[in-house]
Amino acid sequence: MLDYITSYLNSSTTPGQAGNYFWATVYILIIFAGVSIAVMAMNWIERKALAHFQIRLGPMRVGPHGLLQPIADAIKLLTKEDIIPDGADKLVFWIAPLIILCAAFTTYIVIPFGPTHAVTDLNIGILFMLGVSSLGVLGVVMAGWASNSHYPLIGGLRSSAQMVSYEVAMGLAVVAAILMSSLHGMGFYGVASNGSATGVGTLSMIGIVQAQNEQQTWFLFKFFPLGFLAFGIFAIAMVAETNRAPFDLPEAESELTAGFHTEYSGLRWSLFMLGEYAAMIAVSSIAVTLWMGGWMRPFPHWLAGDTWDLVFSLFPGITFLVLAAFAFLGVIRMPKHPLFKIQTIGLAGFGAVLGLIGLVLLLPPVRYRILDIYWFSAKVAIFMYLYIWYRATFPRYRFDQLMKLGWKVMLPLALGVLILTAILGVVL
Amino acid sequence: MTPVATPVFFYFLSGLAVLSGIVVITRRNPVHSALALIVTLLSLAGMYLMLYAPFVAGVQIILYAGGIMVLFLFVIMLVSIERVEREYQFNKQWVVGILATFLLGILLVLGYSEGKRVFPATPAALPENTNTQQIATFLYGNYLLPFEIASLLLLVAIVGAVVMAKKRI
Amino acid sequence: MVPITTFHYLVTAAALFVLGIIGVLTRRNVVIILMSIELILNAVNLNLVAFSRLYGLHGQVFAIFVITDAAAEAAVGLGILIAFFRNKETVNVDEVDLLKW
Amino acid sequence: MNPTSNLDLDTRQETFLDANELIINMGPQHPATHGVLRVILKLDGEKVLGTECVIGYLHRGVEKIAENRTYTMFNPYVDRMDYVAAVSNGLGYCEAVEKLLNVEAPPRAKYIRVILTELNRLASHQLWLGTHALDIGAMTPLFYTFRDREEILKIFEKYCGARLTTHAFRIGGCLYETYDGFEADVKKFLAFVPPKIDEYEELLTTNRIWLERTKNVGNISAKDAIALGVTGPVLRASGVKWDLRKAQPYAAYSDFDFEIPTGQNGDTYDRYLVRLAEMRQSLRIIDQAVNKIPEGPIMAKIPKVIKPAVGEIYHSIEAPKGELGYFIVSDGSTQPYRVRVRPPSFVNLQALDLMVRGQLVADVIAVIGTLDIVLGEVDR
Repeated sequence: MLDYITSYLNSSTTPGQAGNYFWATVYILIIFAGVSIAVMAMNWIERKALAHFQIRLGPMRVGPHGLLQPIADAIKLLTKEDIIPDGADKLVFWIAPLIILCAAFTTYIVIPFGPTHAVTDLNIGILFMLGVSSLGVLGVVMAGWASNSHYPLIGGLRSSAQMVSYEVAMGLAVVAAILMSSLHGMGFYGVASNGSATGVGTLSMIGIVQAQNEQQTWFLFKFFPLGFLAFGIFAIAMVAETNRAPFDLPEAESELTAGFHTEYSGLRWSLFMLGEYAAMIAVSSIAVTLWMGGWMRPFPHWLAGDTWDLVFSLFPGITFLVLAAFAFLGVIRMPKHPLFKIQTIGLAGFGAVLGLIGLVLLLPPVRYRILDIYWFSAKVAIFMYLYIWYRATFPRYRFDQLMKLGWKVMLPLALGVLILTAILGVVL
Repeated sequence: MTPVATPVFFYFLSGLAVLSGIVVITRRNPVHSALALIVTLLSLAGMYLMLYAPFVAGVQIILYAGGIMVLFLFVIMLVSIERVEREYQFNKQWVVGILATFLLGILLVLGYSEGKRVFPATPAALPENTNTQQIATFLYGNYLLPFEIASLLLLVAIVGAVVMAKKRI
Repeated sequence: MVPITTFHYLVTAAALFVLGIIGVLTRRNVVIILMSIELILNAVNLNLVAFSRLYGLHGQVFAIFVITDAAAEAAVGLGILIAFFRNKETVNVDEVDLLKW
Repeated sequence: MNPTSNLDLDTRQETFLDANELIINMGPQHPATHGVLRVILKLDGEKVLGTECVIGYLHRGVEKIAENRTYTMFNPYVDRMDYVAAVSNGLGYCEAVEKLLNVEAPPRAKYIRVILTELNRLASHQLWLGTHALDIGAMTPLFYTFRDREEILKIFEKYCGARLTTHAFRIGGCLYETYDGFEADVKKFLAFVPPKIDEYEELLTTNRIWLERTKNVGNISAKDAIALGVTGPVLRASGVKWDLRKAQPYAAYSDFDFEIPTGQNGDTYDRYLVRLAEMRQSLRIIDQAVNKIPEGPIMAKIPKVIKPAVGEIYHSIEAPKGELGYFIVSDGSTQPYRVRVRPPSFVNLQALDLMVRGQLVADVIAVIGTLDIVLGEVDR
């Protein structure tokens, strides 16, 4: 058993490619659990961060600093009465949240958390991701239609138009990144001057990260303004794609009450939320993979060498230790009152668990094993924070302005970036 | 990587495709038809993967399931379907239509089963890993003119759709 | 189990093709007729891709062209449908009895 | 109630895709209608073809109640009309009755009234800004404005014990002398708030999305505004320099030096700027008032039983939302024969249809927000 695991850990390919179904299943389960936990954590962090943007405290009652709030929310949502409106189309109403959820979770099978840490490495990886994530539109449209109510219908129509329009700009930005993966000082595409395969672009997610590794740059900085522009277009389009502020028109609370999920409640509503947050993480993962070097640590070439490897490998453990320190700081700042005893103990226990994880992550075999996953998650976390930041700062776009931005600004810009990238790739 | 348990997946996917194809043409409610059509499209994408055509599968998912079907759903929502749903769903020649079509189907199957002798027994070696590159070479090499014509067709379709749908431009 | 050959794919494609033609010939609702046309095109695509397994990639390239055509066809078809609905308040194809209005 | 009376539904207009027109009920239960306003929208896709406001969901018959209460007893009721600017309501009513009685409040009382009323104008505008921004999707300003409004409410609470429906003034002056440290509190507030107003501006004024959402949205020309009887910041944003505090000074407003901010285009953005400028002007007035507040009595000599002579009076003040007028008819008894309130929100709400026709659903929300209506006042 142990031999089997260690032999697997030393393999150099993803389980899907190796045809190793056992490990692929394990990976799928791990990803499913991990994403669910990440969504819950994101829920808590978003509420806390948003509260602190807005000079509030956010959840404080359930558990120390509201740490158990997501769990309490989940229990509340699961035990709520499941209402299907009388005039609704029951079948479609029932299927819509499942479509959104499946679309969001299916994308994860090609996300590379590390060179071998992906369920599989499809050679159409990025195409697959864009395609499957675009299926989420169907769920939104169906939810809006099936509710048989005006506000959800408008929400559904809005979001379908929005997601379809922004997919175009998003796709073009992605194509720019794919082009960059082929441009390695090679003249024309596919014609490698030295006969190696590096002149060929790739659609595989792992391949794109490896191309960034080979070219010793994140695509964010490739052809300086171009990579940046393409990334910017993608970063804006992905916010629109996931219906988050400032592009949250489909669920604009002040206009359409709640948009396409107005009539949903309880479990089904929570499925929508789960799908939305999972989709946020998924598109952020695409952005990280395409432009920010995926699982690579910062400066893998500039700060190369054993010393730097050691320094960077300490990051995961230190992160957890810092988190634990914050938890213990919270313990110290807890009111010294018998009422807060259980909360204080709970927070201390939480801090101890975090600290323990941090210490485990500092052990040599573990810390090298965990490195790629850590850096990937850290980069995704930046995007998650940006999502919260946008939400706290921006007003909401109006529908026609959103369309104007999508078609008249982003699309020409993305086309220009794509053409310039192609030209530069041939010239340079 | 070679497909595994091909028969199981093939029968599953083809069964799903055909069953939901039947649902498409029998439902009273167009939205249910559209749902079934999406299932058909996705199972066809699965079959393309089994046929070593991953790029076509990806395009199928993006364009068909994510694009065209959204267009369909959009239009179904714009036209009110309540009245149509209550009307008789089939036209008057449905018996003749079904008979003729079944004859056509039998003809097709007969043709294929005869053709089995003509088809090469061993499949051509399709390099799966460079599938996308090879399609690109074909598209921008051998098929460059058809490719340009297709783009022209799309342009015409865009203009046409706008002209049709909007009374005053 | 019998190994899956090209013939199996072709029969599936034929079944979808037949279903699509039945839809086109018998239904009154234009939306469903358009969907049936999509079924037919998909059956053709499956045929093309199945043959490309035997004869090389040309079939797949052609399948991509067919998908492009399907997109154009859906756009124009649905445009006509909207124009039709606007004038006649119906989507039944046997009520299309005017060439010009 | 015929919900679609003036919405000529049969005329089919040239519309996007000529899809079916949609009739949508916005409210009375809707997060962005500021209470229980019900707006029936006739939509073409997203475009508004017409609106109709259905009001009365918060009707409490305030004017009728007045006929069965003595003048003094009715005083607290007016606080419940525009509950976010209760002090202004009280001021208008007290001054109207004083005019009817031919008495005048003593100068110190007038100064206290000005300070509290202007503080209330600030509070009202802050509440407006927060909710308006929230309607347009900016969540954060709401919490900022509530934080700062809290300071005003604290002053109110210290002064008269109530935070929202203050009942601060009595007929003939004020009941309460200022508490110890009132002036210090107000001065502290004066120093505290200007940077906060800059903070709101930082979040919104130059925000591109905010500009796009508010510029050229809900335009109303000066001519239309005057024709509809629109008053207050909405009128001033259209370029009409009309402020009752200057035009027919009441309380102690003639003693102070302040400006009337106006806009040019009469769009939502101008109304936003005008209100922000008004907040600054209010601070100026408070600053002057608190610095030269005279000593003296705070209550005029009025009879124990208020029995005005037969007659009628119309007195109006510049409430935060516009002209708030009281028309009181006295039959010589202890109870008014008739009280009619001219609420600014009610009159301003008339402009809604004109302002949103041809715009989008999202603009309806922005315009309802920018009109700054309070349903308690609209329905009374």
